[in-house]
Amino acid sequence: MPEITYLEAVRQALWEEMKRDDRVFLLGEDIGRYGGAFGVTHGMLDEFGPERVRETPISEATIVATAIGASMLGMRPVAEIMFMDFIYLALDQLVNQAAKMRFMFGGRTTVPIVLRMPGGSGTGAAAQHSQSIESMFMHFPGLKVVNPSTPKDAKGLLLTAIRDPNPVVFVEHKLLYKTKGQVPEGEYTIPFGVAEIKRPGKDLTLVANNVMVMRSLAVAERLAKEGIDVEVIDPRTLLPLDTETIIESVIKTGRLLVVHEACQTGGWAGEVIASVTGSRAFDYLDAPVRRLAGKDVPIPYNRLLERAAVPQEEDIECEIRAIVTGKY
Amino acid sequence: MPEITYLEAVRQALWEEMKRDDRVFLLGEDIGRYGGAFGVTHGMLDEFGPERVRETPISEATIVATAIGASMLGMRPVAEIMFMDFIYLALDQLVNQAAKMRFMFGGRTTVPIVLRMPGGSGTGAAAQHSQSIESMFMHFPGLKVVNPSTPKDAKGLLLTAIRDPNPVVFVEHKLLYKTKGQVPEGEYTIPFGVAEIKRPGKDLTLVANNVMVMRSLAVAERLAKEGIDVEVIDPRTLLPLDTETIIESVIKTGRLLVVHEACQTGGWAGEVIASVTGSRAFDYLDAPVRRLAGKDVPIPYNRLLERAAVPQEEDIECEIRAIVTGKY
Amino acid sequence: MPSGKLGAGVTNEVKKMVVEEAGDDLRARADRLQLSDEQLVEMFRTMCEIRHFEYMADKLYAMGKVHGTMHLSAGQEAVAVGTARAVHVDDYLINHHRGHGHFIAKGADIKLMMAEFLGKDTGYCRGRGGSMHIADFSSNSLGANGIVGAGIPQAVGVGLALQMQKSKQIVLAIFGDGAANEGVFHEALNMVALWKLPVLYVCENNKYGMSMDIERAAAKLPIAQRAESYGMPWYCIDGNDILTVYDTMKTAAESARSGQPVLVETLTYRYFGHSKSDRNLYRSKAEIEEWHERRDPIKRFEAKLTQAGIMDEALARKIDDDALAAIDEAVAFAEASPDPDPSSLTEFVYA
Amino acid sequence: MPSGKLGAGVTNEVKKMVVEEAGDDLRARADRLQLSDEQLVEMFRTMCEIRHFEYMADKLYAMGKVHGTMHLSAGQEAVAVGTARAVHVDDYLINHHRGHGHFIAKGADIKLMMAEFLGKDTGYCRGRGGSMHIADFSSNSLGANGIVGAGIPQAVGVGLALQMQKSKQIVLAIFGDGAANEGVFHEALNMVALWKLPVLYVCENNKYGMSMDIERAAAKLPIAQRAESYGMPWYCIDGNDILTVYDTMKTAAESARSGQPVLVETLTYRYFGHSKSDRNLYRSKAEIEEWHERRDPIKRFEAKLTQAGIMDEALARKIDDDALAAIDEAVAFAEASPDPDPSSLTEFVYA
Ligand SMILES: Cc1ncc(C[n+]2csc(CCOP(=O)(O)OP(=O)(O)O)c2C)c(N)n1
Ligand SMILES: Cc1ncc(C[n+]2csc(CCOP(=O)(O)OP(=O)(O)O)c2C)c(N)n1
Ligand SMILES: [Mg+2]
Ligand SMILES: [Mg+2]
Repeated sequence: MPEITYLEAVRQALWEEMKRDDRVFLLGEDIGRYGGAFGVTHGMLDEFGPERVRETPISEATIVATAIGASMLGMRPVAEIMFMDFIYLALDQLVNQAAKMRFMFGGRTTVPIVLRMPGGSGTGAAAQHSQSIESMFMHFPGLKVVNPSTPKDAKGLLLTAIRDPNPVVFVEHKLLYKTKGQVPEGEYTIPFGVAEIKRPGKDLTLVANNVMVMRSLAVAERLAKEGIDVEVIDPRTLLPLDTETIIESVIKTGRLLVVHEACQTGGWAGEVIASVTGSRAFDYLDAPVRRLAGKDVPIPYNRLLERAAVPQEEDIECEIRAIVTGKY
Repeated sequence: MPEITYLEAVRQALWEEMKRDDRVFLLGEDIGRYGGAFGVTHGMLDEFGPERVRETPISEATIVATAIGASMLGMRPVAEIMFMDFIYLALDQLVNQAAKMRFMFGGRTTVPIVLRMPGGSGTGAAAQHSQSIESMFMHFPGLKVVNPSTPKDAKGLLLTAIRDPNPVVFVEHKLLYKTKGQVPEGEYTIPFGVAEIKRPGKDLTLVANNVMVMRSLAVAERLAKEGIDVEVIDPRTLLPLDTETIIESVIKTGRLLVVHEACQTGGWAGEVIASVTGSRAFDYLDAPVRRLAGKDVPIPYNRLLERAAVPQEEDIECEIRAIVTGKY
Repeated sequence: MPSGKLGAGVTNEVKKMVVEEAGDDLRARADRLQLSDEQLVEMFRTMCEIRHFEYMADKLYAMGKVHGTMHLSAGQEAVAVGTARAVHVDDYLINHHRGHGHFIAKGADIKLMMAEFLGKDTGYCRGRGGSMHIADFSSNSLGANGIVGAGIPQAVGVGLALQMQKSKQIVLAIFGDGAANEGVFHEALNMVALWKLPVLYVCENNKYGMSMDIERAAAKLPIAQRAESYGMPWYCIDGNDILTVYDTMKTAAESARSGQPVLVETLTYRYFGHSKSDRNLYRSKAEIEEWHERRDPIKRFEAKLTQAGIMDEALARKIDDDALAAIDEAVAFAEASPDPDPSSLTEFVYA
Repeated sequence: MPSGKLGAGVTNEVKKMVVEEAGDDLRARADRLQLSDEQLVEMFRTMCEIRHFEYMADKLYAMGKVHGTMHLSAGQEAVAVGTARAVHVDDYLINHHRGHGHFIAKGADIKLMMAEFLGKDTGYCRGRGGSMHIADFSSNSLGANGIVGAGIPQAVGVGLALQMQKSKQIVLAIFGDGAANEGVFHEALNMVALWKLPVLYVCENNKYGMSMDIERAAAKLPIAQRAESYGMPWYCIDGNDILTVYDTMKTAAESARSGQPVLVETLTYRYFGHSKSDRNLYRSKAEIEEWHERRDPIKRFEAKLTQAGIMDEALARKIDDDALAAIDEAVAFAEASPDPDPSSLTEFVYA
């Protein structure tokens, strides 16, 4: 299998799907010559032209509304929101409109749009360009929320997203763009609602998303040498959320730790924990279920503060040790 | 103590604070002669004049931005968002701006604004006028989230909100406006972050907000006759959240049920449950911790469907029985 | 050439809300517009139907048969019918919260509308949407909206799709004077003008946004002149003179079809309160009567049709009676219809 | 009377981005504007300081000393200085992401700015904000913004507070050509015009919003003509001729102070890429050189000052060297400053 970056995987999915289906088109700010703030769509303007790689004025609400309107006429728009933090400007269109339309209209229409948006800290972009708000979207029925952590998942899930008849929020992470991984030859898709056990283990179930999957796996490998066997699960899609895989794992390990970069209060760890502690897995729990998440602060500019604001490998390691040794 | 409605309690707080502090002013749509969609500000235009009861064009983002700008110059704006669902239009101003400003600017400014907004279903207003999204605001550090269930709490908490130096989201509920309750004579405030045990009990800890407090209390009284003794806790403010009171209660009862109207997935029940199951209370749990929440659907128009979308007394009763009898 | 003025600021008249209807007599005008007597009479009939639908809705509400709110368009019938007849039947419609008239004018089945209004499973939205969210995708009615102004930018997407699909259809997007103050109005008008999309924007200026007099909400009038910021042609016309509406919309629709979007402001008036919570404290009885007496779109059209001998007193009454009968039938159908089954609650959240 | 044209559409010139600077010679003009030689020289000095600050920022970034992004304003110095000198020192400033120049012109301490830029605890925002969020409340600088256009509506609130407090101050709100396409631009301009607030909006049109040429983003130019929708006076001027900027802003500021808000568009150009991620693929070398060679605001001002005998070659060099020295000092201060203590992370979330 060829090795490519997460960024290339996203571009490949867009590229191949635009070749396959001419209803698919891209819209967003600076996605043409500039290639988008992170270069994801670089080269696509020359390949597909300005109609299908449509650059817009700086009008986020209308970018999303444009995708909605076009989708109701059978198009398959994929909009890029340059930074996840900007989606607030378009949230009425996403939540009051796209997410509710099919239901309000009695199932008589669908709104097949995809909104790609990079989230996360680590680049010194400060409070308005670094937030992780994937948890928020889970609270809006009608939406689907995708959040890949590897090139393989990114490509397979994006193809599924574009073909899905519902509005999909596709969350990318800035720090993952340059990470590499193997991707299957040829076309493949990855279904929504199917978590992947990135590393099997028997002592503790660790659920994490995007960058935290990478960090958790690194820690898990280190701890394995000491005989601490951590099972790392990546839900891959937060909505629908594959609670079964997590519950099964907890029944096996008896311990649960959820790790995410998003601020702890109101973060998706709460959803995972409530699903587990309200389930049959409750009787198998040997230890308090814990979460390790971003501090409840806006992301600071300074490098040291920024680093301290979200879980790092050492924090994950320390939290795992505390749980397995029962010390906290 | 005089008995007044929840609506009158909100108006009294606004009225008295505007009398006391001339930096306080109201802004919003149709809050003058019309008195607001629910009549909360009725009569205030005549009392305070159009400068301090300022009606705006239909421009939600700028209503919130106007409050922010004025607050930085020492004013104390209280903005009315006619329906909670409309806040999405102003979320950039509320989250990227108001909530983050103090932090981004190194503590050199404060943004003392209050946004009042009625949420909730039950009036047949359908999907775009009935949502309960108080949980969402908990995920935004820098904000405070208030959610009173009685006239007494509404008045005391609103006074605290207006005097708080931080941006406060003050969530009202349409179905509570006409409910009556006793309110202390004279000025009083209620601190944020202090839950109230609305009914003490020993068999199960039930945490609920706004309308669900009323419904849960009714059910608790009925079940008391059968010897099922439910402790009903109203957090009153979701951010800050008084987890200590809840944890203490669970340590006493060994059982936890969280009830809210907001959609279950991503709802604030997850936050409460994660806080409890990650705490010392874990060792005292005798039963899976459960949540009873709104279905994951937009609010439907039809009366029967609308009723079925959110927890009713019979649902609460049935869930409590299931937990105490261990049958689910 | 439409009788509405292109560009030129009719500000003063608008400020006074006094817009004289075009002088030329009905017959001559109808001939120029190539409208047959049958078509004229059908337009009258549809206006009557809308009027009766709205009064019936109000009545049903008063009878406690409606759970929810509603926004009635009685008084604004000429805008709905004049516009709908000026565009093609397969053109798209993006409607707003005060949209009953536009749906009926576009040919919606009033039975299914009434059923939706009463929240029945036989309604256009299976009882899930109600008055504020009626849609009929089978006839390219893309739905009303409960969020003021939210449909305005969606029209950009519909127009863009039509352009990309090389279609000859246009999209008609309706909104009110108050909606024109939402930010998306600006974003959307800039984009449709920039991309030359087949969009016809119609601003129904009924003088108020809820209780807010337009003069307290907009820094400069008419609303339509805002189109100049984007180099877009605009009209501000008497929205209660159906032929002026028809005439202007014909021209505007053809412009949109050829890739030049247009903004048309129609001056009209709403008879009922804004919604159920309205106590009409912000406007005078005299003003309301003035519009009923001197500017009612149906009375004015009826008078002209009879003057021109196209319709006599008796036919007028019959048409009106038939319209009312049709509404009664719709109510009967709706009331006989079942509620949605609560067990179907979670359907339609996802496709 | 300012040399910029009031109202009248300078569209064509703008489209070609060719705006001739006012002809009259410096001396006469300075006299008319009552600007002393000292003031003129100070303006030149400040422009040099801004220029050096931006080049130093770029250099520090290249040296890997900056963690984060930045938006440099080199090339736009005349707008910042001409505007800042035309308003009162205690007037309020709402800045945007490309705001270094405006802060310096308003009198910010470049040491504290540089410290913030390097994320140090001694910076204006204690290292929490960085380049995009510098604020100095002690001097009524209400802060820059990372969200394009977000400051535009906040100016409504500042203006409203000033009006309610019966203050004689105004608020100056800066934004770019791209920001003018955000919906809040429309909402805010309507409100300041409607409420007659003391707001002076300055649109720095540097021809691009990131990589988006203004002609591909706005349906009609100049941006400033959009003010007519709200009955607001507007100017579109040569933003690289500092006295044209000063002159126009004087008039505009007084108008705002008297309750008539104004929108001024300043035509200028950014020398550096949009931000660190910019590879300048969307504009030609020739275009960039053209602006450097023929329209540089500092060179133009320097030439006039020397022609007019207000400054000689030697003084000019000295001023420039002093400015650079001041920047070096700021860098030294910043580099010697401590990082914030990670244990203080959660401070400042709440008051
Ligand atoms: C975003 C938003 N803000 C406010 C409202 C409440 N509201 C419903 S209709 C209305 C007035 C709209 O005025 P206009 O656009 O003129 O339409 P009209 O009702 O006069 O036909 C308001 C304020 C809403 N539904 N959505
Ligand atoms: C709401 C929002 N959309 C997009 C961006 C990304 N972005 C930052 S600056 C910029 C260009 C702004 O152009 P303009 O307003 O002309 O200012 P300039 O950078 O040219 O000075 C863009 C698109 C952002 N920061 N905020
Ligand atoms: Mg109106
Ligand atoms: Mg620019």
